[in-house]
Amino acid sequence: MVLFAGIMIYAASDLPYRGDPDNLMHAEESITGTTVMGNYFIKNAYRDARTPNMVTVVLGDYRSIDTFGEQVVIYTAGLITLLVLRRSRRRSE
Amino acid sequence: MIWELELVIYLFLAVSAIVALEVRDLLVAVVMMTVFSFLMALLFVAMGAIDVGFTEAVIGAGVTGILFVLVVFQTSRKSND
Amino acid sequence: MIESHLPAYIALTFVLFSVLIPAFGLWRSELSQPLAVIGSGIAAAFSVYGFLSYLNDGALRYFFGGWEPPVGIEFVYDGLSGFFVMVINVVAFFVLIHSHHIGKREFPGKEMPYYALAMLMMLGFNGMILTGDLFNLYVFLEIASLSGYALIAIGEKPAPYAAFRYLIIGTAGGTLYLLGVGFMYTVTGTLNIIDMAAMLPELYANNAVFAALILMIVGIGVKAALFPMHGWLPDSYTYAASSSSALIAPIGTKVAAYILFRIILWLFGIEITDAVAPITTIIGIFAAIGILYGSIMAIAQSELKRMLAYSSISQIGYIIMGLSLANPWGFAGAMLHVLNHAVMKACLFMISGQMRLKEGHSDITKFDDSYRKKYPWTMAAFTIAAISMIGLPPLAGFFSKWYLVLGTIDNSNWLFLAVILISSLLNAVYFFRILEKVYMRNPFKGQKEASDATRDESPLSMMIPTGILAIGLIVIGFANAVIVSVLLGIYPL
Amino acid sequence: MRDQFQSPIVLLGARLLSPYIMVFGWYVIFHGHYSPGGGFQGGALLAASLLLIRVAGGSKLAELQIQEFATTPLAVIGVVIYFATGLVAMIMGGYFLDYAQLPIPGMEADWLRYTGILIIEVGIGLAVMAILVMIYDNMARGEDYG
Amino acid sequence: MGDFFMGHYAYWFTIILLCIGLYGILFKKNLIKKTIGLAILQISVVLYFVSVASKTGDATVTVIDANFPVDQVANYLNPLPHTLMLTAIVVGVATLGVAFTLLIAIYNRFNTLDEKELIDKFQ
Repeated sequence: MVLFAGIMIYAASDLPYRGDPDNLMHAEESITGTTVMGNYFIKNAYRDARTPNMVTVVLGDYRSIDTFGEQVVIYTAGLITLLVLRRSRRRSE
Repeated sequence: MIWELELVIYLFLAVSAIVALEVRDLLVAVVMMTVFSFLMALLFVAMGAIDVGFTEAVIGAGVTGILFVLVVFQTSRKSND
Repeated sequence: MIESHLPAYIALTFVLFSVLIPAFGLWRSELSQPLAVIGSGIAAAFSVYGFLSYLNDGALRYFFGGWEPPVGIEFVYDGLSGFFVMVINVVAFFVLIHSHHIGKREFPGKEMPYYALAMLMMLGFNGMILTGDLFNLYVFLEIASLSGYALIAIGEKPAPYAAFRYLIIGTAGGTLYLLGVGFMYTVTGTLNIIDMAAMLPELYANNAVFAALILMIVGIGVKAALFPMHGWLPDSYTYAASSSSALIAPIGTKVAAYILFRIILWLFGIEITDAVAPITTIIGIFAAIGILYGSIMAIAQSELKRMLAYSSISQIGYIIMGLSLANPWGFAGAMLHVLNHAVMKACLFMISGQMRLKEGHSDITKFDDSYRKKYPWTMAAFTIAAISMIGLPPLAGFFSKWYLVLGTIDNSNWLFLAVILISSLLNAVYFFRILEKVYMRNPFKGQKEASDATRDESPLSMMIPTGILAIGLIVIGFANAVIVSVLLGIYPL
Repeated sequence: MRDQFQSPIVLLGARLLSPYIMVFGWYVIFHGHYSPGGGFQGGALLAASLLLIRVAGGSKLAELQIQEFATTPLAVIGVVIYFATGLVAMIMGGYFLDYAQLPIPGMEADWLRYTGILIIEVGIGLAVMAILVMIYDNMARGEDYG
Repeated sequence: MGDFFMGHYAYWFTIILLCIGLYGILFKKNLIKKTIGLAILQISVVLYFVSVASKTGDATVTVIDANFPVDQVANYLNPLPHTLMLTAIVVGVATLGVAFTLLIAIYNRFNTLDEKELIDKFQ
């Protein structure tokens, strides 16, 4: 655990300043020239889906397979309670 | 980003997390866990993530709290550490 | 048309059947198992077809929602993912056929959620392999591991406790992985693997990247049962129902190993991985310790399933060792060993399930030579799989170890070479112990004579999958040159 | 939950509060485009309104509201809504979950996406509600082992 | 130095919370305590993601307002980590549900939730 704390502090010492708008994740263009996701979403969310809430657009459209997986996770959890705790009564018995 | 507010919430978060882990009565631990979730939701809103704060308040503090209480009632309430 | 949608079809088949099974299962519970077999059969057919068309046409990228990769999420169907998807789907198909009678005996009345969760677990594993997005990988990882915990929790009396320990360790690992993804996202600003791999050479001096690498390796290593993080595995595999352990043992750790391959070789690349500290060497040393530890612990066990579980720890060590060698021969050996070990372990766990069905136990000390008369075909399949596990030619297990040995010689890494040879001897010790009990005359007095026993073979629905996998081992052994030539084409450097 | 003594005041409060939470849950689902919220939060609120009655009034009263065997089909329906939306888009010639390909006449691509997001949010809401209630029910009845 | 502190104090507190959660997982013997530690660990990771999404200056929440043009991205917070964390929270709840299910099953069979007693009952 001390090791874990050490690694974390080591990592945090080199993370970019929090909230710095010049951060790479907030930048206009990445160092290899591809689109940066965060800004693309801010600029195009309303144009693409006519929805003011960007989080909803990202959740429901751009990264919809994530959301689908999330729904499947919840569905899995429900089935697990069914599997571990319940035993269906057979009619034949 | 009101950093004084955030600092206060951080301190409360740490305290409630330690209390939730150290207290012997599990029901108290569960209540402290709910307090932890709610403070966390407050912190998310203070950081501007209203969606995440809303979700954390509803799911983390609400539904998880109910399920935690249910588990404590279904099993034992005492803890040895 | 069908080729361009293939990655999505493979995953969506499992979603479709995981929804269909509850829909039909509420009405007639006994339909669940055939539906699961059909679902995994379709997916296996898709994945075999996909791998063949990959050999002709090359890699394929599938954009969900029609958004281009840095913005949207993609599925990448290249050689490595195609190979893994093919292996796990085909093995799962046979295991699900085999589970018909086990299901009736070990978890009666729970078929519907059981097979739905088996489908969901396969969805998770396929998604983990195919996805090209780090956060999406986390989501699929959680699907697969949640259903894995549930499948383990079904079984003997201590099974839920074993599953709970796995849950705590596995979820902590998943959370550490997510933290690693967070570091990577903060530094690079993207989540797509291909996009990120292009950026990393300019950022490799960053501390956060190094910490993210360690967090990811630890998080995934928990799932892969890499040596110091293997504590959950023996209990889980021993207490779980036989069909669960037959389904999870060949597939689960392999998929985690795949993620390690993907992260180290494709995302970071060897140079960046070793830039700050010699990560690959450290992983290799842990893998070597794991190989020896697993083999020695397996000798000490008297329960067949627990012995196989420890043997799994040792075999996953071979695969990770092939990764740490980081040369084409080691890579090919590791890939071939993924295929072999999936088939061998599935075969062996299926046989232990048959023993539990017929005898009511799988305790090695109670094995005697009457088994040879009672279950001739089962024991023949067991012999083939065991010999292949030890690594005698011309069976499949020999060739993967051979290529690993070539890899160590190529790196002139004599320590690993010695480890591979020693562990082969240890493997021989613990498998020949069983073979001796079954085929030699029993030295104890008062035991049943072999001639007394009548033939009492397992049902056909169990015998056919086991037999096919055992024959498959021989075929892989003879066809190894072809497979390796394909695998060498996948190697990224 | 084990037999606790029942307090009429708590039950009255829960019964008074529950419909409003439910209405708010539906509002959150359908208004997720314009304000924070969406399928998960709305579904969790719906589930909370049902769980409130279950906690306060015990399982007998709750059976009147939504019966236990109904939760699994509801969950399946929720997943199917999402899955079918994606599949229809795929059959119409797009990628999976490409809402711009949905076969609704007279709509531009952006409004189609708007509609598609709404459909899947309803699916998510249903599934989350049904499953949280299902988890509670199964846990409250304990395990029938042995 | 003050600049460095302002840029990093959120990370340090997140690390403290992560360590508290990890301590609960590793050293607590009661299984419900372990579950609480797991929940703390998960929520702390969410906190990390949310704190890196923030921007200094007058950036507002992620709902588009006509007063703030979307052309200037500094007007809005980064929506992507928020979205990811919605998913992660729900995944965390699903994990906790499964953990509770297993806890009830364990208590039903062994009548205890203490790790030492459980290991004693195995032998």
